[in-house]
Amino acid sequence: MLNRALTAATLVASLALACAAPLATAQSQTPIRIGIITDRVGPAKPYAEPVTLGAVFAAREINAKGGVLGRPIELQIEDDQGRPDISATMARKLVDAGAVMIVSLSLSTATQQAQTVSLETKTPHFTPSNSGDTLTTQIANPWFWQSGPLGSAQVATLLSYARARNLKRVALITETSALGQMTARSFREALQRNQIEIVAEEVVPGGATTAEPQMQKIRAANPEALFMAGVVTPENVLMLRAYRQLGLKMPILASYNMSVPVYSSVAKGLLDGIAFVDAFDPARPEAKRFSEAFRKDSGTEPYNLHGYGYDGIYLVADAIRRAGSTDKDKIREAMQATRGFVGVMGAQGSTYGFADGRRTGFDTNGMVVRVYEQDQQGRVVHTGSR
Amino acid sequence: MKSLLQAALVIAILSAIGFLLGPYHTDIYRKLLLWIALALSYNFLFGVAGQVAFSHFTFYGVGAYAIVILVTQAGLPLPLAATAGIVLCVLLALAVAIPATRLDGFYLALATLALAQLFIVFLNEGGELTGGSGGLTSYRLPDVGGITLSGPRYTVVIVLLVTFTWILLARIDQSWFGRACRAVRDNPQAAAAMGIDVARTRVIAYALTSALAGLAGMVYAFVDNTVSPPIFGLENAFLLLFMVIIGGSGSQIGSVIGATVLYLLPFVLSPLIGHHHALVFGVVMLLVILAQPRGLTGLWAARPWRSR
Amino acid sequence: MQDLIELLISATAGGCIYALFALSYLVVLRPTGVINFAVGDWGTVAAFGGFLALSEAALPWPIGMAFVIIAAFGLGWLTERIAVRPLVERGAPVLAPILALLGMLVIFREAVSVAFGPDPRPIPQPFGYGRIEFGLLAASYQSIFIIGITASVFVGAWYFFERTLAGRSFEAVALDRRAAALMGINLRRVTSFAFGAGASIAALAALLLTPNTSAHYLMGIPLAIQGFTALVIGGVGRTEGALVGGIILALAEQLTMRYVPIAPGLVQGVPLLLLIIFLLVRPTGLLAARGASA
Amino acid sequence: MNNPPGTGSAGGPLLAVHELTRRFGGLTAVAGLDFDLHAGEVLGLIGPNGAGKSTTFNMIAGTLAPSAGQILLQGNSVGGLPAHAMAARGVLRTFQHNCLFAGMSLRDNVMTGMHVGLASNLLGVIGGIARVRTAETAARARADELLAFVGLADAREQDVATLSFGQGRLLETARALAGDPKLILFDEPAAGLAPAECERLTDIIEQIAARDIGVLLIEHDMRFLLGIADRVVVLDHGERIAIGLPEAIQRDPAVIKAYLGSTRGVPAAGGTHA
Repeated sequence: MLNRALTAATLVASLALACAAPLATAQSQTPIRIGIITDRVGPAKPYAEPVTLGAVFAAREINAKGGVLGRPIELQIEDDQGRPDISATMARKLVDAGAVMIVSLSLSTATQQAQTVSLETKTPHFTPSNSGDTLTTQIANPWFWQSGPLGSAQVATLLSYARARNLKRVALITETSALGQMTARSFREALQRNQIEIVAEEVVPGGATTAEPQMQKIRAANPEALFMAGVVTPENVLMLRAYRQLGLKMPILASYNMSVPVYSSVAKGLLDGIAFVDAFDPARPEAKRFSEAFRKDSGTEPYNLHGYGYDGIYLVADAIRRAGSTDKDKIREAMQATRGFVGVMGAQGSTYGFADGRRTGFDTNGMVVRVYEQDQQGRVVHTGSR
Repeated sequence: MKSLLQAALVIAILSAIGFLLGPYHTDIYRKLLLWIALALSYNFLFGVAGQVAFSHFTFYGVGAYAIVILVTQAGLPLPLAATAGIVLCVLLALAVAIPATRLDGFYLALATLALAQLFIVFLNEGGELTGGSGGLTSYRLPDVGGITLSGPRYTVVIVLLVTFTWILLARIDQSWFGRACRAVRDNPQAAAAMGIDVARTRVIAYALTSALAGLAGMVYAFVDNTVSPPIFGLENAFLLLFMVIIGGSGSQIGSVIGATVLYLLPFVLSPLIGHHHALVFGVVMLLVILAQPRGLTGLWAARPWRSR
Repeated sequence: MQDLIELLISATAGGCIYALFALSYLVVLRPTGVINFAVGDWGTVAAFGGFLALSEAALPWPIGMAFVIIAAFGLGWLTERIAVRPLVERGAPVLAPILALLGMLVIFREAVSVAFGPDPRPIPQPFGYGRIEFGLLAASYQSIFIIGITASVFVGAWYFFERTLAGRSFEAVALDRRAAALMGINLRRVTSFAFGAGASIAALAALLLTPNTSAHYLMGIPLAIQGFTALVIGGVGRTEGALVGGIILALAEQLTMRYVPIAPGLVQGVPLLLLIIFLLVRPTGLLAARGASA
Repeated sequence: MNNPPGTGSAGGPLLAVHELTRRFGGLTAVAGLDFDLHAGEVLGLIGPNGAGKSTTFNMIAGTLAPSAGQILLQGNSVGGLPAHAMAARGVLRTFQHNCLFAGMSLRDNVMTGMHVGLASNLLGVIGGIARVRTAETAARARADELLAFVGLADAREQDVATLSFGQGRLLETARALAGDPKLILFDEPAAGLAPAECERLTDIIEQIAARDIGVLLIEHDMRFLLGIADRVVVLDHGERIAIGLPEAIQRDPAVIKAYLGSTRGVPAAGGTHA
């Protein structure tokens, strides 16, 4: 029996070694390698795909303008399948391959696990798209930054927008994905801090076929407004449908997930009047320029998710430029020193920056509120969280 | 004596690899070994004892969370925490298996399907205890006997886990208990007529393999020093089932091959064909079963050029 | 009170979806003994078929629906030819086709993801968002539509299995394949028909559901699990077991959601717990097969 | 080996059945059945279809619990014990349709039959202690012996799928013997066998009885049964209508009436043992 074990062991060993084929990296004009971890087959795929496209476009643009420090940027894109353990494996792969920076565009939990690698290997690690509040609080990792719109900033923006309504009693609904849960937690905490009573808090489980029981409870609790923290489209559609079906009338204040354009087709007829947070103001000059350039390049219309990836790569490139070298320590310092970086995302005039040792870079005052007009995302009606 | 020597040799070779590989390949290697450990024990449950259960990753998670919580939050010493974790796995396994294995058919499958989902709900709603959807992180393995087990040394721990699992299951498989399990799988009625207590055999097989999954989970907890709910869900449970099937259910070497092929497939294919690797996975799976329901080891046994 | 009735109707409609998936399992299980976990992904493929027929081509609902259901019959037939027949004819153990169908499940899902991308796609509402309110009665048109269609499918299935010769031949095949062959029943034809019909039923269920949710490439597995659960709750012995099981499951889910006063995240665990307890108390399912006690 | 009825070779009977009754709903399948069986005796149980033979068989094998009455094994009440407990007490059986363990070799099939004798603490197995290894080695040798006894020694490494139906029946017999039986129950052992195979089986059953093991047969093949049984119990509608030597049974008018439902005599016991 141990003979077979021996055979098996040899087999595993030879396969492991076969996969260890070294990555030849010697090139004439050595590019600066930036590693990207994305999700190509897992649950984050619908979001990771456009963000990655935006990142790839940004790298092409930067290289067309002569690159960074006179060297081109090379993106090494790895697929973590939306699985946290593989995300950490991919982070190691990127570090081994000589990436000076890891950019995570996958699930929040995957980014979390990849952080154990960036912390251990002292590699700058950045996510321009994850919005979970806990990424920078659960693990004290000085090598990690986040510039996605945090759940706490989203709810602050919504509350600022609704200040005139003087909300006292509201309902909160979400679904069971990790990010949906994290976002709901941020919402809950902010509402409690503002002494707004949550009279009904509901969860629609993944794969549900209806949200009517949850919406009935909300109807029975009769709140002044409904906060939607869900981030998974089919479940969000169920909520909207039940809202409409049960004849609910209170205003809906939704997380930035509702800014994804797919709702215009899958929730047709259900969207009119919904207020949602967005980090994208189409009227902002930088955003306009980006949209035009992207459209010209790929023939498709970009939206906010593309913008996150685009800004992410520009922000990283900027830090490397200021670091003046590809030394990881210097890049870390330069990342932390980022102030007033202007991207395409955010309200007019808002910038990214990691002031006061913070590692969350989205301008807390830089989000906007937009309202659906029929099935189309309308103009910006409110800016900032003050 | 000879078998002891062979075991030592296997451990030495597998550990030596751990010292030769770079960080990336070490990481793949460690996680592959963990998948192999899981596939071996799941193979015993599914392939040998014939029970369809979806709770293997639940016990993997129970082990992982238990040791982290007991060491970091309850402050127990490591050996005590590990023992308590195993006891917890066995108790939970008995609570599920004693009622569910009285019955034939797919009731265990359904009960464990429900258990697996319930466990994820528990992890997400566990508050401070489980860290909710973000899980637990920022902890370290305490030193064992004054030795810091990190880097390649931790790979040795994983190698020990895999060889322990292999030897234990191989011994059991070739004993009266292994024969009883196979008999129960093939024909419960005939097995009972041989004096085999069918329910008891099923319960022991389920509890034993669940405890082994829990043990593997404890080792996993310190690989990335992070535990979070997505690892322990149904997706991975299905993947594990596929691994055992592809390799050839009922065969230990088949489980090793199945786990190796399916775990490495995306790493090899992803750079070549991008996200289509999941489609290739399905096609490979179908073709292997169509060619030989006993998986890759069955294909090897039935190879046409075989000399008779 | 109106709330309760409204919820009962909507839960019954949800239960009908589960029941149809359970029936899809059952139609295949009866003559072949094969548990086909790919039912959910038959639904996925059909949902995207519905997207093409109803959203893209904008066919009228009855025509588009008929088109998708007929195409799904072909899909089921093809599934059987590819993943089941070669194994059955070689005398492979019954687990082999179950596993091969798991492979088909992955292929269906990934093929849809490659062809349509990761974003959900809309299926139009046959009746808009219309709603009846009449005294205590309150319900959406869609719910009533779902319940009506499901009821007629089950009446048809019941009639087929209990009253027609062809349906009886399903039963005969289930009892003893060799004896059935001796009786002159064409095993191949029965098996092909079972898979075709199973896929058509799954397609119907998907077309009834997706106007509420949207077509999504990951939608299959939850539906397969819920349908399987409904099947086991109801018991595999009787056709109406699938319906009863589906409705009980949906009622348990939705009534606990609505009325059990515990933390919202934990409420979803209650039906799972009930399920485990139910299995312990009543392991053969709610409706035992006739003659099973002898 | 031909012990006269009622006198055991060593004191009381091996198996005694008293007032054994089994009801299914309103239907009484077996009603107040009485008989006993001695070590080394071959007892045949016959009757027309639906007479209650299989029900009786299953109650003694432990797959059905009696509704009333007693089953005594060496004086101890064993009625209602589950099948595996009956096997542990030395009551082993064969199946009408062979129930072999597929995917195992012949030897492993026979070794599975030794479960009761081999089962020990699992920790000993895991630890690979000497006692466990010795027991395994001994069991393997004994399995080979039993395979030789039924004439399958050459095929011992083969998979059971390679066996013919008749060989399967022989393997089942060896497997039942592996459990150190006091009593073996044969469920229609001659069904589906060719005449030569029948003869071979008759021979083996006689040798088994010669080892002081009790044999209970239910059988349709009268020629086979009457040729081998020491005594015969005849059932009809769940009741015993006759018991006695085969020759007497063949002439019993009640048996002729019930069993054949006609005026033709019971076919004479033929074959090798007439």
